[in-house]
Order: sequence, then structure tokens, then C-alpha cells
Amino acid sequence: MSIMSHNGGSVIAMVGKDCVAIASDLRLGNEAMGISSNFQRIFPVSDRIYLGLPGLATDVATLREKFRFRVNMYTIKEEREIKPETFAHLVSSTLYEHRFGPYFIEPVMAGISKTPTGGVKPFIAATDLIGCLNFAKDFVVAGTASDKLYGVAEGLWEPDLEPEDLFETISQTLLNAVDRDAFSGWGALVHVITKDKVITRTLKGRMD
Amino acid sequence: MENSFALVGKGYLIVAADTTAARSIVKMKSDQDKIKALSPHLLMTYSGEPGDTLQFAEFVERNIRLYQIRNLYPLRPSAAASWIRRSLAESLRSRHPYSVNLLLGGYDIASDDPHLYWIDYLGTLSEVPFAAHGYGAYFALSLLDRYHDPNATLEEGLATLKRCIDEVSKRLVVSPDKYKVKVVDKDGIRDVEL
Amino acid sequence: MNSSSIYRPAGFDFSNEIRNNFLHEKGLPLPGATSTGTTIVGCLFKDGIVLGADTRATEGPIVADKNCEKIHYITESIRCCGAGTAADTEFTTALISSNMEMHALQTGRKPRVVTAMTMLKQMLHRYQGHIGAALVLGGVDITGPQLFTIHPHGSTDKLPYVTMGSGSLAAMAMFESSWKPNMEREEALTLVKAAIAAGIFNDLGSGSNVDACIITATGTEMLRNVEMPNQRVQKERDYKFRRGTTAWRKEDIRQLIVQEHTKPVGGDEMDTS
Amino acid sequence: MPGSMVAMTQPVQQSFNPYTENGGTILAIAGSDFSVIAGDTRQSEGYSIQTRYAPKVFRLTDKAVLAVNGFAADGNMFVKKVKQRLEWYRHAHAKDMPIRAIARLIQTMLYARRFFPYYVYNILGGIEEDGTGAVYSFDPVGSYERETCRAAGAAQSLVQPFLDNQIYFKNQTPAAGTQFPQHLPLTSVLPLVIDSFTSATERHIEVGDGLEIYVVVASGSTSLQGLQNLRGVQEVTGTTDGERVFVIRRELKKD
Amino acid sequence: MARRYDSRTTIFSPEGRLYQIEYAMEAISHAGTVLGVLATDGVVLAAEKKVTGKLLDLSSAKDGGYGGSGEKLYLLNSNVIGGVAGLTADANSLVNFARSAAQRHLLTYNEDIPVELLAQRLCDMKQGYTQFGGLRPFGVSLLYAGYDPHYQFQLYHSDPSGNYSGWKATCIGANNGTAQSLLKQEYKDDIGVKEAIGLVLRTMSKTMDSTTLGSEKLEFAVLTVDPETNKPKAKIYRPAEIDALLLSEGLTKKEDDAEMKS
Amino acid sequence: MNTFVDLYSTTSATAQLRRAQKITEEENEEFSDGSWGSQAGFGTIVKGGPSFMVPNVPDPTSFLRLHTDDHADPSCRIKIQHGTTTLAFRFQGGVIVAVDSRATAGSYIASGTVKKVIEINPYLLGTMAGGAADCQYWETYLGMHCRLHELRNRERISVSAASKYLSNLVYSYKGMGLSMGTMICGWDKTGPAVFYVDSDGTRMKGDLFSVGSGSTFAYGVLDQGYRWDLTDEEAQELGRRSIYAAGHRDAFSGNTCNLYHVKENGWQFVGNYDIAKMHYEGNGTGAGPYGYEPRITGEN
Repeated sequence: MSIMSHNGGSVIAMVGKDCVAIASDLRLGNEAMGISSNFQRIFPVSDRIYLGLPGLATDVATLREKFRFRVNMYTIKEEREIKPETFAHLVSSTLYEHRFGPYFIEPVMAGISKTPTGGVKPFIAATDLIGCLNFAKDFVVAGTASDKLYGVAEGLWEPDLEPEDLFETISQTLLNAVDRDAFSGWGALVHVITKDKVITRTLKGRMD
Repeated sequence: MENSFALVGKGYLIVAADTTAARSIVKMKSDQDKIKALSPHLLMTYSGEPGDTLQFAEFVERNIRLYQIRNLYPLRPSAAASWIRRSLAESLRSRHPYSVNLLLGGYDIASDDPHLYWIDYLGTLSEVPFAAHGYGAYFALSLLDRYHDPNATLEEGLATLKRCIDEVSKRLVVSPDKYKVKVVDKDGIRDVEL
Repeated sequence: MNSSSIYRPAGFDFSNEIRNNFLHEKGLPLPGATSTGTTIVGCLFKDGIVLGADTRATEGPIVADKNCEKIHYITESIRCCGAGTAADTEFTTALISSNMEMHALQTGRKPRVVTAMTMLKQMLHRYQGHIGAALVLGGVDITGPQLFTIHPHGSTDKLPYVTMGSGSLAAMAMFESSWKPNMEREEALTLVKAAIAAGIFNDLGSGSNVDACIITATGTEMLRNVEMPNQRVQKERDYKFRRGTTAWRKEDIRQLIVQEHTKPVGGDEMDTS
Repeated sequence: MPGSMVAMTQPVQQSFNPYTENGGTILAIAGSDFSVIAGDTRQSEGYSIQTRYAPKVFRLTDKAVLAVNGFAADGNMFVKKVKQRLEWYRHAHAKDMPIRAIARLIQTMLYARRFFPYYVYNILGGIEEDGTGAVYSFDPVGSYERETCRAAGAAQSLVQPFLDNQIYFKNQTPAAGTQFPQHLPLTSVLPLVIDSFTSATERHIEVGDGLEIYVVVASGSTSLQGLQNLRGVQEVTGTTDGERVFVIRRELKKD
Repeated sequence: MARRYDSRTTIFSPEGRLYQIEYAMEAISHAGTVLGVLATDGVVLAAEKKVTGKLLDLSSAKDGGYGGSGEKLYLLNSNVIGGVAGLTADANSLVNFARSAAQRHLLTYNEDIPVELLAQRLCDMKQGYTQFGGLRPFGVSLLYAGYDPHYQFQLYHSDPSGNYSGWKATCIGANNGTAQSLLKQEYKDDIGVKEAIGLVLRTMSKTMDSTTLGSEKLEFAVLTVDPETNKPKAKIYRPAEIDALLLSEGLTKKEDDAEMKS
Repeated sequence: MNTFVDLYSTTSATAQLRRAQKITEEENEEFSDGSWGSQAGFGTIVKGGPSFMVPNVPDPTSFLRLHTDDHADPSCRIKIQHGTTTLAFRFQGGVIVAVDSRATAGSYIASGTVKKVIEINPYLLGTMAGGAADCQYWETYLGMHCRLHELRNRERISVSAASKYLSNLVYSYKGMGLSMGTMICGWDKTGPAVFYVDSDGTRMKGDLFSVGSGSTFAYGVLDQGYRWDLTDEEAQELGRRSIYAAGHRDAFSGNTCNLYHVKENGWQFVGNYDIAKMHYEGNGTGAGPYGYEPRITGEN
């Protein structure tokens, strides 16, 4: 049993048309035993950036607090919201600081940023546990169900999905992937981030 | 084989821990209180590596008390939980990590409701309606899924707790025979005999 | 609080190491990082250097990134291909790039490739191979075109054509059979492309597209995805779901455009969900 | 004393490892009156490709096709032995062994090696005696189960959840007043099989090169229509009456 | 005589006074007024800006930052707004300290810092600067308008000596005596936010040196609790919003001013 | 020397296996007459029992463990499926047998439709926990012998005798790496009976057993609701609910619950119940959902 699957949990993020979605399961386990079916591992960083932290639960909490602190300090000092790209590098370098004693987390982030022309640009990224960034144009996944998520997402994802269609695609991807993973599941949460709102839905998933 | 249970009810919280102090194959003591009252409305059970447990519990107790002395009011349960979690997570990065599992329960005076937190030696924290540590958890959690009711009266809550204790006594190979039970509600902490 | 400040001193933080060893002793195997199985090459031609790389990043047998960039910027006329642990190649080259910029500002001269090479080998040697970066460094400076390989432990080679990574043998086969001195630019580019393609098709750790970079005394040309021989074919059908396919229990919509625009800062902002 | 003698005479064998992993993926889907069994054709070890064409799917009879995955040498040997046993059966009974009997045969053959297992994952697909499509899947030591769809091999965890979603309609709510079909027609199944493999090729390094899809169709099935016109289809039926077996070959990415 | 005890803050004068602190307080009494009123369902802060000039570039404050012009009123944490009177540079340093302290609390306890605790943190620091050699006290007084679940809405004031105290309504800076006596007359214990806004604006208009009241002279902020999320909502008004508010309260500047501007 | 030691050692694994095979009698797998597919129906039975090929290494048991045990080494190649919750209990109306249907290999859920109740014959059921193939194979084999017993003795085999036969079979392979924990349930002259048999050689008669990784969770619910005088409906509900409880909390159990009821005239398949559906909707009789959250929020 790897330490990455000690508590279980998976996260996926997908790009749509002028929107992004990020979703995770809600299980907190202690090896095989489920402890909580309402464990949040996706956190809002700013209005339009969400960060998912699958991995060891103690590091989920520690890193969440750490990133909140660093982003708040950034916001206070710069007097502006952090951009998704900047935040991705903040995450990456924070993890690489711990190159030789890593946090057991593989972060996934999703956000949208405004372009100078007034449009919006979807952004997703993921890193491995020592901060190697992966800027994909379609989807990124991490967690105990990552290989399952890769398989389903590769099959189901299509470009330029509207927010409601993206919700269906990311939800179906996540639910079916975690149903084949013993350490993920116990409900799921999806955030769809669009230009003017964030839709958060709790899915009716399998509870076994 | 240490066991602790806790559950939240309507306006109250019940915490129970066995009273056995074991060393190797010897039962050193059978009336050890493993529940600390950290503040007038905050209880914590601790179990795990002998030595670490008491040292850490007292460290927490003193620090929470210090906060209260400095700031006139005690930490709220959620803040206390976060602080304790952080202490454990940081201790894990030291040469001698505390190996302690905790159940932290308190009644929040500010928001007028009870809260229960499950914390393990890694610094994993989760707010839950009921919780257990030790091998007893393998029997108690499914039982509580079935019988626990967050709107139950204190008597009903204690009856559910009794079911857990009985079940663990029945099934666990080396099961403790005595438990200390404490309740916290808006009026503070008190001991309860089952 | 030092460890939590955003302005903490530079360098690695070893605070988790004790903990991870503790967890490891408890019998939990530690996980691996993204690595680039990778084919990277470099070759000398008449006017300069051509560097090449594939674009696949893997985590075990799974492709983590289909189109990553393995040719890293060092200075305008020096580039570096990285193989090995992806994060290490990324951060090592970024650090050296920054040091090279500082060096250039301090000396007021265009930095040389050997300078970058020395910085890299010293850094890698200091970490005794624990930073898993295998690099192909190439560029043009006052002394002419230069091409080096740097191994994770800090040893270096200076050769007219080099390959690295899991696909290095496949790529080297191309160089050994076709490389000749004083090639023309197009000839060299074709050869590099063929060497990378050999890695892509014959080594499972390498794949997807070909990146190349041509550096001459007159300028640097980065040819991102110069060949894309592995585009996914059209799917047999589309997989859009009917809206309402997924059952959900709760919905919460947070409007981002509000009448009164308040920006909560500090605070418990990350708590809202 | 005997203990020390053993220690002296018997060199400590660190590990006798007669196994390797040769990658690749197989899958099978049963329809109402047909069965589809598919596998890629890459055989690899570590980061190298041993061959780009090594079939993993084998026609056993006109109503049974066996796909094997795992350690190629064990797999080839195993298929050879199964074929031998089927041949003997044909000699004794003058008919092909029914698929449910083949399934039990495979179980006993695998379990006979309980203490020195074949490192193979088998999927058996074909037509039952009652004319329905069947898929049987096995673990290396012979536990088996009849199913509707199953993926095995290197990319099983990538492909199986996708099939759960698309074949079983898992986690999907049907539109009001409608129901999802119990069995999909062949025309829907084939695109799913192809997309499963192209997806797995994208994300799994050990999958690729070529794709072989065997289709076993019950006699008189309507699924036959449209099958013959498909690109790259070839009939490999052995007898003239009864079930028919087709193979469809496609290219997969080679990186 | 006094001169001998001026140069070092750590030395008492024979009369038992710390002159530097008194001078610091003197400096504050010339600074722009900051006025705060505690209501049952919120806290209101208003401040007078002294520095105005047509050439001052305020473009960044227009829509950047957290509202306001970033001169007198600052968001210290999501549950606390601070108003400063005194040396702007000192104030900036204190505001930074307060924000860091609040974030550190959030990091350690995962909750917003209680308002009084934040005031205490600042006062601990301010006091240090009155005792140790070679240091000069901060020439800043602050008002803290905040909310926490322990004592709900609160209003505190801290001065250069490191003292702090809680208030129902108070005022620092120029003319604070006048303002305080006005507040004393008009304050009612069950005042709501709506009325408190009126009270604050009226008091400001009476105490400010200039005859006109407008966004170029005034900063304004309100702290309430969002009924939906039950979380504190700090709102520092933008210049346009202040003008709109003044208009609705009937305290807008004279017609001719407006005409001149257009 | 090697063979000499083996011959006289009583503990070497090969010697053990040899003794085991003496019970079932040796036979060449490849060229037995049974392989031809026709032995007038007798197949391998005439010769006594099946045979197993063993790798020619000094310690075949550790060889097997090296390549198949995924607890010690998650990267080992041959993943034998583990994880389960099974239960069986006796009450006045017979025996209730309930199992989940999940098979896992590492963290991958290899199957959600495993039949973990093995229908040995119309009067006997065996459950499956541990190695799926071991249970399937040996219980099928047991079924064969039960039938032979009937033919020879003109009466049905007792549950006790059947379980003893199985126990003896697997005990002869003790230490070789078999993994099996099963309940043999049935109704014979003595009434309803449940026997627990495992690959260690344990065999116990009892009223109530649960086996598998999720068994503790099942016990938690089962013990609290168990009485001898349960009605048939109550007993079935209890079995279902206990499997649900284990499926919910244990990562390696879940998907669906298969429920059987053994009565005087043989066993009866009661039904297959989706655990996700039970979580949100309960058993469908309107008694309310099983899941904690749906139960307390009243949400459906």
C-alpha cells in the first residue's frame, strides 16, 4: 500500500468553452476503512481559481493552509488577485522546495483568467508531488484513481463543451473512474467555473 | 487494545475511552482517565504510543489553557482542532514525532452547537458526527451508521454508546472492560456512569 | 513562522524528510515523480547547433503529458534539453538560466556555453545524483558552437553529436549512420528530426511530437512541434451526454458578478465552497 | 545438523523469476447474439518493443475466441494446450466443445498450475449453445465468471471504467420515460471497442501498433448486415453452417 | 528642563511623563479625523483625507485595491477594517504588521482573528517601541472596526503608547474633541447601521475643516454580516459610491461645486 | 544430497506436497486419459483427485508467495483477488447467507459482479472469501463428492460431513499458499447448519459467522439485530443490512449484495441488491434508506 493511497481520493479538471471544471470525490479513508464521506479536497484560491489536493490528508490540510496564507499575503501585498498561471508556479515552487522530503500531494488546479481584450481564458494545470507542472489543453487528473480517470477522460472528453455539457462529462468521468477504485468514491463534488459564476454540485455517487 | 468513541447529539456530545493502561502484556492500571478536559467546553481522548499520549495531551492542555489566560476566552473547538492538528503535523517532521490518535469534542459557545473532530497521528483532521479510534472502530462505525441519530436525546445517545461498547466487548479479542464516559453541553463537562 | 512566509530563504526545505523516513519505516513505500523517459539529442553542424526532443512525460507506464517542453531556455543563444526527473530538469535549468542572466549582467558580456555547463555540473555534483537531471546543453558563443551532455552526477562530455534519455540508443543509431561533419542547416535538422523520430517510435518512454531548436551565431530558432506524427485519429463517435444524465443532490451557485463589488481579502476566503 | 547440511549443499536462491510482463490489452463484449473479442498487437518488455505484431486473440472454434494477456510465452503455451484439448474433444465427440465447457476446462487447466501459475489473464468470448453472446473472464489461477464486458491487461484500469459507462450505462440516468438497452447492437459496440483502444494508446505506453477485433456472430443474426462492408474485415469461419467468425484489423499509433 | 528627557523614549521626565509619546499623540491630533460608530448590526467608519491635490495620481486607487483610496481606511483581515490617523508611513508599516498577524492567526487556528486579539497584537508591538532604546514610537492611532463570534461587532481604538480600549463611538485625529461630544449627545444604544451611517456622516460634516463633503475628502467603510453566509462582510466604499451615499443622505456638496467640476 | 534431505525431512515443502498428492494420487496432467475429454463421465475422479504442477525450486511456497502475494509486494505480477464480506447465520427459519460482490486487485476493483455464494448443490451453499479460484475450485470439487456420496449412500450428505471433507482437502495443502475462508451452509437431518472452514484447517460449527475484510463492520450490525426467533423477513433484512454496512465502510467490499435463504427444502435465492441503491433508498419497502446521511436528512 503506497502512502499516496493511505487516505485515498482523486481529482480531475477539464477545460470547456470559456469555462473550466474541477471535481473530486469526498472519501477520507484510513487504509481500507472509510472515516468521512464529506472530506473536502478542492479549495477556492480566489473567485476564479480552484485548487484540488489529492493525496495524504494531513498534507491536504497543511498545504491548503500554506497556500491560503501565501495567496493572501500575495493579494495583500500586490493589491490584486493572483493569476492562475502565477498561482501554478507558486504551487510548483512550493512543492519543489521540498524536493528531498516531499508533501504527498499531487495538486490539480483550474481557473479562468481575463484576457486584455475582455474575453476569458480557461486554465488547468497539475503537478506531480515535487512540482513538475503539466499544462494540458484538455484535462488533468491525479489521485488513487488517476489511471482510471485518464482512460475515461481520454474517451469522453471533447473540445468546446458548454458549462452544462462540461458538467455532465466531468461528472461521468469521475463517477465511473472512482467506481473502479477502492480508495476513491463516497460521493463527489463538482465545480464548474464560468465567466460570471461558479456552479457547485454534490453528485449522487455510489457509497461503497 | 485501546478504544475510544465519541458521538454528537442534539446540543450535547458524548466521549468515551477505555480506562486500561497496558504495558507489554500487563494491565498496569484499570482506572486510567484518558479523556482530558482542555477547557470548560472541550474534551479530548487520546490513545496511541504510551508516553507520547500523556505528554502530548498535557502539552495541548497547557497551551489551550495559556491561550485562555492570555485572551480571556478559550479557543473555539474548531480553532483548537486546527491548532492541535498543526501541532501533530509539525511534530511529525521532528526527530521524535508524537504518535497519538485523538478525538476532540467540544461545545461551541459562540455558535451554540457541539462539534466533533477525528484526528490521527499523521495530523489528519475531519469533522464527523461520530468517531472511534482503535480496533473498536472496525465494529463501532458500522453500528453507528445504523443506530446513531444526531437528534437523539442524551439518554438515547448513551444507549447507542452502550451498544458500541457491548459490541466491542463481544467481538474484540482483547477488549477493555471499563470505560470512562464524559458529556459536554452548554453547561460544561460532566462525568456519566453508564 | 519562517517556513510559512512567502519570502523564505531560497533553497530546499528538508523538514519533511524526517517525517517521510518515519512513514517509510512504518512500511509505506514512497511514491515516484513524473519522469521524462525521453529522447533528447543535439548535433553540431556547419553554423551551429541543432537540439531535439520528444514531448512525452510519463508516470510509470502512464503518459502524464503528451506535449511537454523539454528544450529549456538558458540564455538567448544557449538552450538545454532535459531528461530524467521532470521537475529536476525544469528547476535546475531555470536556476542556471537565472544565474546566467546575473552573470551576464555582472560581466557585461554574452555568457558562454561552458559557463552554463560548469554551473550545471557543479550543481548536480553537489547533490550527488539525487537531482535526477540528464541534460544536453547546446549553444553558440564567442568561441563558436558548443555541445555538451551533463549526467545526473555531474560528469560531462563534449561531442559533435549526443543523445540522452531512454531513447538514446535508438537516436544514436541514426547519428552513427548518418552524421557527418560540416552539414548544412537543413541537413542537420532533418537528421535531428529522424533521430528523435527513431526514439519516439522505438522507445516506449518517448513519444508524441518532435521539438527542435536551431542555434546559430545569428540567432536562435525554436521549432516547437516541428513534426507531429502522432496526432490522435478522429474518434468513431461523439460522447456528449444528454443534459441531466448525472444525478446530483445539492447545488450551490456563486455569482461572481454582483452589484456591489467587494473583494474579501485575507480572511477565510478559501473556506467558501 | 540436517539443517546446516541443507544450508551448505543448497545455495540460497535469491529469486527464480520465470515471469515477465509483455504489456498489451485485451477486451471482450457480449451482445445479444454476438460477441466481440479484441486485443492490440504490441508485445513489449520494459521500454522496448519486441514486436509490433504479436496476436493476443485466437480463434478456438467457430463459437469461441480466446484472448490472452500477460506473459506472452505462458500465453502462447496456454493457448496451444487449450487448442490441443479442444482437438482431442473433437476427436472423441465429433463436435466442437460448447463455450461453457471450454470455460470450465480453462479453469481446471489454470488451477492445475495453482502452485506454479501461468501468468496469463484470459478472456473467452463466443456464442453459447442457446445462441446468446457470452464473455468469460479468468484470473491467472482459474477463478472465472460470465460477464457482458471485460477488459484485461496493462490498460484494463483505463478501459474498463469507460466500458462500464458506455456499455452498462453506469451512473447515467435515462431521459424521462425511456430506458437504456439491455444489449447494444454490433454497430454501437464496434466504435466503442475502437475508441477504447485509441484512448488506451494515447495514455498507456504499452498499448499500440495494431488492433485485432474478432467478432463471433450467431447463425442467422441480423448483426451480420453491415459487418461485411467494414474496412479491413476478413472472415475466418471454419465451417459452413452455424456461427461465423470475422476479424477486423486496424492500425493504432506506433509511438 | 524637559529637553533632557526628550531624546530617549525610554526615559521618564521628572514629572513621570514620556514626552515622545505625548508628542506622538500631538502629531495625531493634527491628522485627518477618523470616526467610528458601533451599531447593533454593524460598524461604521469614516475618515477625512488631508492630502488632496489635483496633481496626485489616484488612478490606481480608483478600481484597484480594496476600494477607497488606500489612505485612511484599510482592510486588515476579512473581519476587520482599520482606520488610521497619524504618520502615513508609520501607518503603512502597522497595517502590514496587522495583516501578517491576522494571517498568522488564520494559519495557526484556521479561524479569523478575534478583533480584540488583533488590537492586542498591534499594541504589544507599539508598546515595545516606547520602551526599548533607540526607537521612536509609532505616530499612529488606529480604530479597529471588526466582527468575531465571541463579542460580535466591536470597535477599538489604540494609541502610540500601546493602550487600547473598546468604544461604542469614538473619534481620533483633528477635532476629535468636538466630534466626541457630538457623538455623546446623539448616540443611542440600539442604533442600527442605517442610522449609524447617518450619524457618522452628519458628525463628519460638522467637524471637518472644509465646508464641502465629497469623495475627494472622505473615506467611508461599513462592516456587516452577510445574512446568507453568516460571514463578516467588509465594504470600503469607492469614491463614486461615497458620492452616491452623500447624495442619498442629503449631505452632498453645493451645486456650484458640481457645476464647476463639470 | 538435496534429494536425500528432502526425502527424510518432514517439513520441506516438496515433501509436504508429495504427501498431499498421495491423498489425491498422482497423475500426469498432460497425458491422463481424462484429458481426452471422455472417460465415460468419470474424468479424473476415478483416479481420486486432481494434481498440481509445482515449480522445480527448493521452496515452491516462497516462490509462489514471491510472485502472487500483493500484500507484501504491490508490484508483484500475479494479482490474486482479495477482499470480501460474507456472512451466514442460523435462526428459527433456516440459514441466511449474504455476501457482497466486489473483487479487488490492489486498489483496482476488478469486478463488481462476483458470485461469492457457490451453489454446491440444491441443499448446500458455500461462501467465498480469500482466493476466488481456491474457493470456486474446491467447492465445485466438493459438490462432485457430495453427489458421489448421495449415489453411494442413497442419502444426502450432512452439512457436517461435507464441511469436514472440504476441510480435509484444503488442510492437506496447508502452508502451500491456498487462501480460503468459507461457510458451508445447509439443512440436513439435524436442521439448519453453518460450518466455518478455512485453509488453515479450522472447522467450526456455529450460529453466526462473518468472514472477510469487511466482516467486522458486518458484525457490528449483525450482532445488534440478531435473535434466534427472527422472522424470515427480519432475518433477510438483517443479512442485507449487515452486508450494506460492510460494503459502505470497507473499501474492499461493496457493489451488490447476494442474499440466499436455506430452508428445509433447499436453498432459495432471495435477490441481488445494489449497495448504492440501498444507501439512498433502502430495501424498497419504504422502510427508509440504509445510509446514515440519507437516513438523518430524510433525503431520497
